[in-house]
Amino acid sequence: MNIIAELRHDFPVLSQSIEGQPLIYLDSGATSQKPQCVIDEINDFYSKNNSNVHRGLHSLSENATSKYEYVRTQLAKFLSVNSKEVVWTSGATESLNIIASGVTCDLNSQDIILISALEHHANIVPWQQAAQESGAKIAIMPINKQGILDIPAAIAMIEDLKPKVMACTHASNTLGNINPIAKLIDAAKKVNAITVIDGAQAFLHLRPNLSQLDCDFYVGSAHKALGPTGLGFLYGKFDKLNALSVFKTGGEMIDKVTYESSSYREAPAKFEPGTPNISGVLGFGAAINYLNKLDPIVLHQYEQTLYSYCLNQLQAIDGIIIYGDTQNNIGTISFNYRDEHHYDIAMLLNSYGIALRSGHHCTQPLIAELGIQGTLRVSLAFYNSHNDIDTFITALKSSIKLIAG
Amino acid sequence: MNIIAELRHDFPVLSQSIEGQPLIYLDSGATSQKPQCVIDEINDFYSKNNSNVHRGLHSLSENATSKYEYVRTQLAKFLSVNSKEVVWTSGATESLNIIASGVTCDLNSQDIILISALEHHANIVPWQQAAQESGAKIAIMPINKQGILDIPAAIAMIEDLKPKVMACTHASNTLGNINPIAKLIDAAKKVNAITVIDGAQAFLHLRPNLSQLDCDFYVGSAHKALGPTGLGFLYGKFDKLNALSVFKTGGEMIDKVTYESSSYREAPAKFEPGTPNISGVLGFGAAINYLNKLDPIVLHQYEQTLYSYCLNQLQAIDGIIIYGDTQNNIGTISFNYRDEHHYDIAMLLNSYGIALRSGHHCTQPLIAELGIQGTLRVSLAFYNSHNDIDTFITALKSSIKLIAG
Amino acid sequence: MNYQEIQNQLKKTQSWQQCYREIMLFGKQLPVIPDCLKSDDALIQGCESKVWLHIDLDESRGTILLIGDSDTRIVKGLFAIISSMYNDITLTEAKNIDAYAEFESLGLIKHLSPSRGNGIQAIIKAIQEKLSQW
Amino acid sequence: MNYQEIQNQLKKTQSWQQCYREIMLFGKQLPVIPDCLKSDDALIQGCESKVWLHIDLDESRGTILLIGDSDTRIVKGLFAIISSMYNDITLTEAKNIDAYAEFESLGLIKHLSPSRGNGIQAIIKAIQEKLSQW
Ligand SMILES: Cc1ncc(COP(=O)(O)O)c(C=O)c1O
Ligand SMILES: Cc1ncc(COP(=O)(O)O)c(C=O)c1O
Repeated sequence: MNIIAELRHDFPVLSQSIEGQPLIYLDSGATSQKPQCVIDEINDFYSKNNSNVHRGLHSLSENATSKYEYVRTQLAKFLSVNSKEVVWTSGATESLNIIASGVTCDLNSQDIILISALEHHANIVPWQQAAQESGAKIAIMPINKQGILDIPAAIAMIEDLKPKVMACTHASNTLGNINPIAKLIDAAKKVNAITVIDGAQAFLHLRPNLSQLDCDFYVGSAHKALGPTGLGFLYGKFDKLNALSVFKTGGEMIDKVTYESSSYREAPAKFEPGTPNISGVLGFGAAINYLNKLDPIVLHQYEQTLYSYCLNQLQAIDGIIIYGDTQNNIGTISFNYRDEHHYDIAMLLNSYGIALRSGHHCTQPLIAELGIQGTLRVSLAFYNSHNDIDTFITALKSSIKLIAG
Repeated sequence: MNIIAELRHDFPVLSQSIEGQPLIYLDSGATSQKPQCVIDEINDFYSKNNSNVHRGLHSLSENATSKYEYVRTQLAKFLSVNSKEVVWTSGATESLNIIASGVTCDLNSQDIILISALEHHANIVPWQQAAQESGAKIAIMPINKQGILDIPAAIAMIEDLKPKVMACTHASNTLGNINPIAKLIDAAKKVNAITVIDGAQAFLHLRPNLSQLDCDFYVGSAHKALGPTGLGFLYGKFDKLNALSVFKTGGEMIDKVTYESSSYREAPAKFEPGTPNISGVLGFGAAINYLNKLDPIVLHQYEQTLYSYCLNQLQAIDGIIIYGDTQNNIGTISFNYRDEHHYDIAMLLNSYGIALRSGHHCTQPLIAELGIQGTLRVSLAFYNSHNDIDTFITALKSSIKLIAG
Repeated sequence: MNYQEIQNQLKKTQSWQQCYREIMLFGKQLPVIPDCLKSDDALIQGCESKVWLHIDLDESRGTILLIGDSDTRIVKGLFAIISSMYNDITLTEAKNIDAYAEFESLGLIKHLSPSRGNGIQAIIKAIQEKLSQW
Repeated sequence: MNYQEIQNQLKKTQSWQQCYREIMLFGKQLPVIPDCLKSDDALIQGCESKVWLHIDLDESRGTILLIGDSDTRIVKGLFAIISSMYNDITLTEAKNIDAYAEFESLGLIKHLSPSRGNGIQAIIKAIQEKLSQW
């Protein structure tokens, strides 16, 4: 545990203050903080190696290209897949758009797109677009009152509806629930559904092994996993990935262009037109490096300990309502206090230096399903400490008192 | 001029070496170098303010959001437009895709999309996609043998064909030609064409005043204008911009999402789903700040002096063939030496520390039109010096000797 | 409560918490508005919290009347502050109010940040637009 | 020119320029190939420069035969180096050649970088694939 406590010092933001008080950052689900090595890597790139990639014969460009492509192999290794199956995107949102728009031409009005009731808008709206263009229908795998995916019902839906696409989040950004996606993927594969997993929240906490999970597509965002903003990834089994129709077009992704027509290169190049987010990729490489040096089991245990510690203290406060699955959770707690508006509590907490998120968390359908307006959300990462939670709980109690008073 | 010579020191990469020799960076057309203030801004964001935008009530997020939105107004001011007409994208390539895909539903098989023979693949392939989906036809405004747009012919085409879209680059990335786009825009507006200008190369050198140019759309990339990678912009006249169909969908761009359907927000939000490239935007803000402090006329004169200096010396070498418009040029020279392959010369130049680009520069149709395989391309920026050019010319002469020997 | 009193109250606060407490108290003192006034067309766009706003001109007295509510305590309190600025003054005086500057001088300008999504900016804008029509 | 000689020549070079000069000279010593062998199906994919490659097995002697050309001097020279590695050796020996390691030891590994787009990597891969079929 002491080693983990040291890790905190790798994250310079964590020594900042808010409103004159030490910052307690409990909003890692929105974006994670970045270790110094990531910041240094970006700095280094722009100070020493800045150059475009895949374009120049000169050494600067060659260096940048080698590093850029090396990070692709790093991420592929982290996910246990092949590097030509990894596409760089501008974020999980773009990755999901590439998939949904890429399969649209294979959908028709008889087809079902099956998603869960826990999805982020990024895994809903692109499918609505696909449905609208193709005539396919969207069906929803239901949750229970607590906000937990009803697995028997979900599997029955997969078997009965035989969806063409089954898209589900690995972990819920709002509730933290870890979905048993292996079961869903297995069932979906039996009916030949294309399986799409949104790993935006799970990637950092669960380090998925995609060759084991065996899904067709898996997406994530670098900024939620210690990396820079403006970068995400799209993993796809090579044949399925390469079969997607192109999303954006332009330079670098083409083979030959004449005025009449163009031919495209193979994946991943096919999906990476134009100048990519080079510093983003290099920074993410440093983040993966950083993660590779830490024992995932130790980190996971620590995060779970923090989570339980926070959960127990919250549960002990009279009037606190907690949503979601508290057994299988990445360390995210959504809650409300009686029927107080989340906005007021979030504002008061901010005055104590506590940064957490409030609202619908880009999951309006889920929030509506739970019959509420929104929640307050604590989302933890391994760089949080027990002291963070103590400070938060004290501030929460004071805020409640202020409101009640 | 002395003040300009000092500016060079703001760019840390320029003091690097290649193959043991001082780096001479003549590849700014591929990507510009970044001044220290841009690097510092990114560093600061990740070290002090890192947070997601538009999502949190907490101070960190509020700071990040204010800064992020402030840069939008900065860029809008730089372009002399309204800030709600500026969309952040992942690059000029994405900007052009958003436009082309966004107007596709308004095109039909009677329509003509008119582009020039000088376009970058990013301003060709998205239109081919639009043409393929809508049945519209692409027509090409021709160039003469030297590679200069034939303006009378282009205007005649606009008047005769009455294109639905007229898309043209402000400056050619391969040849450096500055196209007289004001004339083209005027002609195109008379026939009610949608006018799209690719400013990826022009933005830094020409600082376009868009309220004067009065085009409907104008795009650029931050990384080509002292800013970070992974960021671009799309300007559109508000009504035309807002009328484009959405490109990517997801969080933040929506107003209301139910399982059944979603409603979108107005531009620019409508085109910015998901977490944006926040550090990219902030870094670009620092770049714009930096540019704002420099007198554009002085910079332009200096760049033109450098350009002439380089051009004259190149022209004095027996066997050098130069393409493009040498009267109206942003400071980019494409050339070959006799029938030697550009690859060999680029490799040799690299061994002397000279970084320039060779090949088709993502303009295969232009290169084919010129009847060649590719070119060597010097692209200058204000941070280059006369010494850079002297070193380059000496290295070029030695390379030619090596090849001939 | 008039605006002068509000200014005095806020000046006395020594921490953000005290300040919020006062703001929430201002909100509590607003008259309770009937549910029928909380209609969708009275909703202010662009707020994470809900804000309902009605603006009327009391033609006989030449003053304006603001009726509003929010589902959050803080925004309701902030609305109470705005409302007090416009209370019992003439239309011309109302048009001259620079609510942003007032919030600035109250030390509350942060609450106008669009990212806070609380709609204070939208409320002020709506009032100013309405005033300009009279 | 055999591979041993090439190694010796390159070892003597003291600058990149000298090294390139040697490489280009190796290329010049390659036999000129007839235009009909520069066909599209002999083109190696993924090169900015053009590289044509033919690989044959001399069944009587049990050795392999490489015929190739490029429109650039340097790539042609690099091909000459590869070709010399495979000259006059048995199929088994050929299969055991680690061309990457050889380029590494020649100090030329940078030329295998995919971003250089010169197709050296593609040439080596094509040869290895062909060999594995025999
Ligand atoms: C004229 C022109 N248009 C578009 C682009 C595409 O820009 P990006 O690669 O930054 O998307 C470029 C970049 O090379 C360019 O030079
Ligand atoms: C579960 C989930 N999916 C997708 C996204 C979208 O990620 P991004 O905004 O980085 O594109 C998020 C981010 O909030 C998320 O939590």
